[in-house]
Amino acid sequence: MKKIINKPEDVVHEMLKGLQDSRPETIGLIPEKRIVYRKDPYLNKVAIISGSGSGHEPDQAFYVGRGMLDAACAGPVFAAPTLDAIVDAARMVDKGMGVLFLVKNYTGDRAYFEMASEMLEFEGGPSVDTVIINDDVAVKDSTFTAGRRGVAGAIFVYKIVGAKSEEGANLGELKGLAYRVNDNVRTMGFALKPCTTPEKGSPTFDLGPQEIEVGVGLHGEPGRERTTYKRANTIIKTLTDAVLEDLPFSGGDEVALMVNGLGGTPIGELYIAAGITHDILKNKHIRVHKTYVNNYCTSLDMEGCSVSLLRLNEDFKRLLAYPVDIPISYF
Amino acid sequence: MKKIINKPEDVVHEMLKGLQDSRPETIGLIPEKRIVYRKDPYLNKVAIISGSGSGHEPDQAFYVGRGMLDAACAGPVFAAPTLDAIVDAARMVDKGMGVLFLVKNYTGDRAYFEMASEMLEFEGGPSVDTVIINDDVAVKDSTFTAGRRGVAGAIFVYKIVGAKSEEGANLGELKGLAYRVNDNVRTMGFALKPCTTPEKGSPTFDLGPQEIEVGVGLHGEPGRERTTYKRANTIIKTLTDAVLEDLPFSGGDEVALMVNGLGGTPIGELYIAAGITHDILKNKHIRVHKTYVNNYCTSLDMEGCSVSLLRLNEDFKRLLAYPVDIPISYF
Amino acid sequence: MATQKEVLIGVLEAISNKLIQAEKMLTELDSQVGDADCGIGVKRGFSAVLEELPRTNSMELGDILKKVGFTLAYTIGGTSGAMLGTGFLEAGKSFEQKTEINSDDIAQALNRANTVIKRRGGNTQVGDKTLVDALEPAVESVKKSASQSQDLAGLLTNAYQAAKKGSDNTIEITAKKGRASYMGERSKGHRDPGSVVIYLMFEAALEYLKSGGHICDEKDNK
Amino acid sequence: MATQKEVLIGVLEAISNKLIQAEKMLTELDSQVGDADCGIGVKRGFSAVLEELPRTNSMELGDILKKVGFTLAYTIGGTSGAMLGTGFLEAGKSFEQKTEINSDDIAQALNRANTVIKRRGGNTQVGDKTLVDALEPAVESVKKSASQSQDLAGLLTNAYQAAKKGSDNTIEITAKKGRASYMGERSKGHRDPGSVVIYLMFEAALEYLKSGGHICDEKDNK
Ligand SMILES: Nc1ncnc2c1ncn2[C@@H]1O[C@H](COP(=O)(O)OP(=O)(O)O)[C@@H](O)[C@H]1O
Ligand SMILES: Nc1ncnc2c1ncn2[C@@H]1O[C@H](COP(=O)(O)OP(=O)(O)O)[C@@H](O)[C@H]1O
Ligand SMILES: [Mg+2]
Ligand SMILES: [Mg+2]
Ligand SMILES: [Mg+2]
Ligand SMILES: [Mg+2]
Repeated sequence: MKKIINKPEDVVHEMLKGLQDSRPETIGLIPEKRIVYRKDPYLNKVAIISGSGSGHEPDQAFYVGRGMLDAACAGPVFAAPTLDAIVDAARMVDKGMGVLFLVKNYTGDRAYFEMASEMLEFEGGPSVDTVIINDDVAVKDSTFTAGRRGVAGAIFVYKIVGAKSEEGANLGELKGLAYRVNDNVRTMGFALKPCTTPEKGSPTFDLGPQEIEVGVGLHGEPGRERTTYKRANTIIKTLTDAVLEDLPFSGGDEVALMVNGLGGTPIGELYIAAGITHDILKNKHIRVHKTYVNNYCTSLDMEGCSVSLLRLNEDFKRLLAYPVDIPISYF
Repeated sequence: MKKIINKPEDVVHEMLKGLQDSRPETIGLIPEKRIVYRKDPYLNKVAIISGSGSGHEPDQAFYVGRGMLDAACAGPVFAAPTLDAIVDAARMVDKGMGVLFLVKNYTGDRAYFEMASEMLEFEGGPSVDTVIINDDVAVKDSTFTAGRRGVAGAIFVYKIVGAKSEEGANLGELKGLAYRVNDNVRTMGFALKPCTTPEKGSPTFDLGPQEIEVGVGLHGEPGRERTTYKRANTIIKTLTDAVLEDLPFSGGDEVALMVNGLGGTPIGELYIAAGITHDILKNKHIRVHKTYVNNYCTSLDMEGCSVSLLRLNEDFKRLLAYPVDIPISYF
Repeated sequence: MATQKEVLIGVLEAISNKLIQAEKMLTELDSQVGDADCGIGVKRGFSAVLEELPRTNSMELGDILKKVGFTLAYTIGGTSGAMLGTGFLEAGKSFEQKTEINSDDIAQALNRANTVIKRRGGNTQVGDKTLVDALEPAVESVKKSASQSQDLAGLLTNAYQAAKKGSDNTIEITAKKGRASYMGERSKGHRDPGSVVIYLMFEAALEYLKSGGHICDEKDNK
Repeated sequence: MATQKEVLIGVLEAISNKLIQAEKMLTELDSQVGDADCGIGVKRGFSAVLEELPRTNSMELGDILKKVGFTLAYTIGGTSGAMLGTGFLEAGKSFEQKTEINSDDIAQALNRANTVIKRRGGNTQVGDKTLVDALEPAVESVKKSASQSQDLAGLLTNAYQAAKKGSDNTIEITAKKGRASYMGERSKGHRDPGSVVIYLMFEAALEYLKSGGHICDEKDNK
């Protein structure tokens, strides 16, 4: 395994240190707890916190800032943030209007956020509420599984809910909004190449030289099927169709499209995928209001991408356009 | 080879199509010539054009827009943009104040831009001038080589010159400014893993499981030395020291730092590198005014990164902060 | 004769060492059905426990277990950390105020741990292919042993065998909870790593006892 | 008896076919010292030439060469495209106004091509490990043959051998121009791909002539 790291167990700390070094004015860090928080003063808003295992960068530490998250709890690579970090973060960023936890649906993350909520209630702390994000359509039969996973659609939830929180909405309103975004977003991804976690040092799953995993999870969990490699038109159509059928989206809908890279796939290939999805949507008379193409929610160095569609309303459109000041940006 | 592509020979066209589909309001495309241009109306400015082989995305088609480039000529993967494209692009975006070509120092690119300039002079066309960017310190003895390569430092040149062009500077002023930026920026990179070009379908060079290429070029050209893999602290110090010694930078300098991913390396690792460089610079009393960490100038799916430092003055600082409206962005 | 506290700490040490050694195997199992980090997380958690244990000498029995629970919940991060953390925490709560415990107390503590773990997992049931598949049979076995006033060696032997058998059962079934459930049918044929953690704990306790770990038997306590 | 134009088109076709077939070998050589695309670019360029050639029947000799030059400069993109494009363009310019050419004209055209290529490359010299290492000796050889009034077969044989030898020389030297120069000493031991393109062109022309490609010999033209 060759990576730009020192000791595997220091990866998360050193990454967060680099983040704070790079954005000293706006980003605070509690290294022992891996809590990343907004340093700029803000008041009269509900605090928005998300957390999950590391390895999905820029999700979510790099989305901390005005217009998005107020704090992020970073777990070890692919492992949930720990109990104490969640509890401390909530106490730290609360401005008296309560805290909303935005949690992607994974058993571990849910369990820790639930434990944290119980502790905050028991020991006294800010009022907290939790919204579980589960936009992944790959896991089909959700009654026989841990349920749909939360994947790249989470970014739309952070973005829209974060913007609304800046407008002063209360905890209940934000919770309702988060559920509405989650209800209107669907995602499916695939992997060309598995990822390698620093501590394991070898790929988390095996994929033959001509195999792909369709519907892969954010941690390399298997998806709908393992199949042979196909050209982009075919793969991207599979993803887009799965997303379209699920909500379902239909002609006349206005959507935001996100083509999300899984970490190891170059931008150029993501734009090839975006072009293919645009054609499919045009054919179905679905209007793309805005296209988001980049690495938004990754799986370390996994190669592949996901396609997300969010059905829009005027409220969503306005909040998507709300300016953000977050560490991940080009200029 | 598994990539999100259809036919290898269609990669560049399909990528640019995806770009235009995704930014229909601001980006125009002439597909046959692979010319990407600004669609928003602008006047009274010198037009800024860059061009080079594709495969370095977001460089440079994704930097076309207000505050940066007015057009980009995309060549085939790793091959210079062709003569006709450069000539047509210059004619297209000129607003009567002339055109500045910003060209990274590669024999092929230089030769085509030179041929294009000759043609425009001969056949009549806008007045053009060219600045060659050569920030790569890896190629040491430049009298015995094609000279230093242009690498990620080019992005600082586009950014600063693009901003200044919006302020109405003339061709001569912009040329001078471009040279000043180039004179104050230095870069060195390394590769953990070579890239695979779509048409070749296999890695462009071989790197053993424990080898790295220090000073690698943007097309997988060899660098200073091939050595054994070392931990991040050691590798990043090698890069940073080479950059520091070259200008040289010294205590009291104020700099912009860019840690640039080569395409296949996740954001998290780039931030580890950024943290290491910050420590080195702090030790030397060099103040980092702003840090840029992302994939700015890549080599397809190559793994690795480069470190660039730009010595700042007040003018550069102001122009770096000038707002841009370019396709590559998160929100 | 060792005190109960010394025994508890000894058992916790034995469990920690055994699970740390199992790192590779657990991660390997997790890479078949999960995200290949179970061993890494368990090792991180129980290494932290090993560091804490020397500082627990002055604590009550229940507080020692709670400390272990919090340590796991604070360090593992993975689902196993939430579940094992919950388990030790609840077991500790069940020992609250007690300075001496007997088999019934052990059965009660394990039962409480199992109940809350199942709730925490989103209503996990035996047959879902999780650590509950090993834990619940072991708990039932301990309850039975306690009601029959079996000695600790016998109690642990039975519990271990029940847990091991429960873990074996996970191989042939389809996961319905946790990360493995995303595989659906494809999860068949692989053993659940969390279930291994459970039987290894009982195995470690048993080995500690057999190795003459100064376990004070029931009679001493009465 | 074929016209000069037919011969020229035939030779260009032969060159194109030969270079297209050399794709893999050229790319392989370029992956040793460059960016592994020389064959890909050359194939793209000469495939485009093959498509253009049927449309050149009505053109002057010089314009045909210019057309080839522009086609290469419009399609290859790599350095080889700029250099070969420049070469054909300048050769074409040198034929301007001519409807019949002789060996001296060929020598002059090649000389002009070589001169401008060297300027375009940033003052490339023999010994820099580029296509100039093959081209310049070939040009010198053609000049000599022309001055000695050798027949076309002899002229081409000598030119091919000179180019081949020049290409062979690139193996042992260190690159000072182009992408390979970044390798410094490490470029030693590898043949320059562009130099292969040059000798293959002469080889193709020679083979075309020998295969009875209806080359009108010198005397016919005088
Ligand atoms: N809903 C659940 N209830 C109880 N135990 C569970 C549940 N989901 C998963 N587990 C246990 O967690 C184990 C995986 O632990 P770990 O690898 O730490 O978690 P993660 O899936 O978060 O990486 C599984 O082997 C299983 O025994
Ligand atoms: N300065 C130069 N002058 C003449 N020929 C050159 C020069 N630099 C490179 N070449 C030729 O170009 C060839 C490489 O062509 P190609 O692979 O298309 O270029 P690139 O390096 O742009 O990918 C080299 O083998 C060499 O013969
Ligand atoms: Mg995990
Ligand atoms: Mg090239
Ligand atoms: Mg796991
Ligand atoms: Mg090349």
